[in-house]
Amino acid sequence: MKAKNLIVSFSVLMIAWLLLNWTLDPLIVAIGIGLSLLISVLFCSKCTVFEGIKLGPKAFAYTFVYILVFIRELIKANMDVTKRVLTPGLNIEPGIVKIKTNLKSKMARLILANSITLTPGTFTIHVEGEYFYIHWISTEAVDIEEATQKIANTFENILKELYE
Amino acid sequence: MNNLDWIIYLAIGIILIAMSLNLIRFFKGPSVVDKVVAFDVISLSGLVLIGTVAVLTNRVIYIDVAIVYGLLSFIGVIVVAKYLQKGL
Amino acid sequence: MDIFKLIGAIMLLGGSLSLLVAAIGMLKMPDVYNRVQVATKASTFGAIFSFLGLAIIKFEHWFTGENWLGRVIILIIFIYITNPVSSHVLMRAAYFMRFPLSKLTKTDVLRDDTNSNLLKEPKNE
Amino acid sequence: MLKNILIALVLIGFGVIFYDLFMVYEAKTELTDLAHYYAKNGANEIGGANLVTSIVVTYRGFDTLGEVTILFVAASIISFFLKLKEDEEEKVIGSKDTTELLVTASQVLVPLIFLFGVYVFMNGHLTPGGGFQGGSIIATGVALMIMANPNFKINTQIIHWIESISGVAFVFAGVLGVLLGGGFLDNTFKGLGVGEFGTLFSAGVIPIIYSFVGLKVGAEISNILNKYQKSQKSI
Repeated sequence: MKAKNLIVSFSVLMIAWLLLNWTLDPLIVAIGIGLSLLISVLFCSKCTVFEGIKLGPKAFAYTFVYILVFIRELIKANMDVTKRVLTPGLNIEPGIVKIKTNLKSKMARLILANSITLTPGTFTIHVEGEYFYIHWISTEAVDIEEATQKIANTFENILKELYE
Repeated sequence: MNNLDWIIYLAIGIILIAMSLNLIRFFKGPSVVDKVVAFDVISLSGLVLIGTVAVLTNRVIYIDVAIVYGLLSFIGVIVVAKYLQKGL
Repeated sequence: MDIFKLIGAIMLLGGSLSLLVAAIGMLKMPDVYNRVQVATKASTFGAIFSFLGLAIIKFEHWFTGENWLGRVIILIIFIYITNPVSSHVLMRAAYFMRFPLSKLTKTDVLRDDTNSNLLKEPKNE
Repeated sequence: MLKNILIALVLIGFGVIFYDLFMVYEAKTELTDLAHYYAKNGANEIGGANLVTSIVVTYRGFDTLGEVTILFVAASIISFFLKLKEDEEEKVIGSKDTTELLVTASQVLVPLIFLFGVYVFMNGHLTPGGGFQGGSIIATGVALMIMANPNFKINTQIIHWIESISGVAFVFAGVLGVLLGGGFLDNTFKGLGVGEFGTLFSAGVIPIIYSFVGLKVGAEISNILNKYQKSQKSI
């Protein structure tokens, strides 16, 4: 598990270095390899962020699925916000509800919370164990099961394929 | 090439209007959190302005400036939130 | 190449309109929580969309010369990670400082759970 | 109502001030004699695309050495005056103190911030960055780590090692300039050349010197942050 952590962290840093420099000059690539190795050994020899990540063609494909779904939800969210803001009068019904998630991996939970924050009408306000507290601008369901079904299920199913 | 620049200038005008509307909330905001959120949105708009200026003047290095500015605004918001909660 | 400039400029315009929506939402919404909610969604979308537009305007530099695309991708990933997190931290601080919720609020599960000590309190010694 | 009018007046005042600034502003086009010399010969002599870097590191290298020393003295004095309590007890963190999301995000972001800081000070001669800026960015990453996790401990030993080694290496590079080049902190060693203009490996030893400056500044500011955090805990 530790080696996997190091490999993932190293490749993330290396990709960032190549994106910043945008060249394949061997000297720059060599400096990037050394630097990424140093930083990932310094920071990620004990870190638990990338634990439980799945590597392989299936996970790679699901990354694209996630990005597409996320973009669709982001655009939907902004149509929703624009409609709420530009129609006269306040047609909101805010409330704080609780949802339950089964995800264990830290990174998956961060991505889930960010996705909930950026999708229509919902906002992660507090995280406590397996429960997420959501501020919902138009409360449609108070029950845990129903709220989970409505808010988190699309992303959770995709993230389950990416992390275990 | 220059005939499409007016769209970019229009976008700059809209962003400036958005920034001044946020400034109203910044001065008026009943609570301190309102002010911090207004500041956050203003800095994000400023980020887009920096990017637009980078395109207009053809200088790619301004995008680096935008990255550093975004980092600073993120850290600033977190510092204020921590301070509000219990004192750093 | 002109078509790319047109697409990029229109995307930039859309992003700036989204930022304007965020500003109007800040003025219109009744309490802190709804303001943060609206402003975060609209401004994050506006910034990401505008930067994509700026990268597309510079399409001819993507593979030669100056590095526009790489830096813009880094910036977009950075905004995607940081902006929801900073708003989340701020809104949490507001909630635990007991800023009042708007009168329209229907339900507040978190308040009930906090009162019944379901949440872990830090131990004071 | 009065408050709203006041707000409007303040906004209009800002508008007037900035309008004046914007319209009256006129760029200076004439260069002074010294600036003329730098602009004319800087690129050829030093080989850096960012002329400011050439001036800071080479023409006014002593000045930079002094600035680094000032920062070092400031860090020492701060750690001297703060009352530190060296108890290593772990605070119990409730879920109200810090959020899990911020901890996760900081664990992802801090390595990226460090990488970006190194990028900034290695490209100091090409972009508007440099040693001091890169070091400050690295220290920002340390500040983020401290804020996300109250129990976070920095290994002070490593920081002191990095600081001393990079300080010594900076002076050593300057002395090498006396031996191989034309004087203290001269960047063009004989037989090494200045490299191709505008690439990462140009401008002689400027990237190397700036890397040392960046490491030293980052270590010093991280040290100050660390000391402040320790003195906070003891209250």
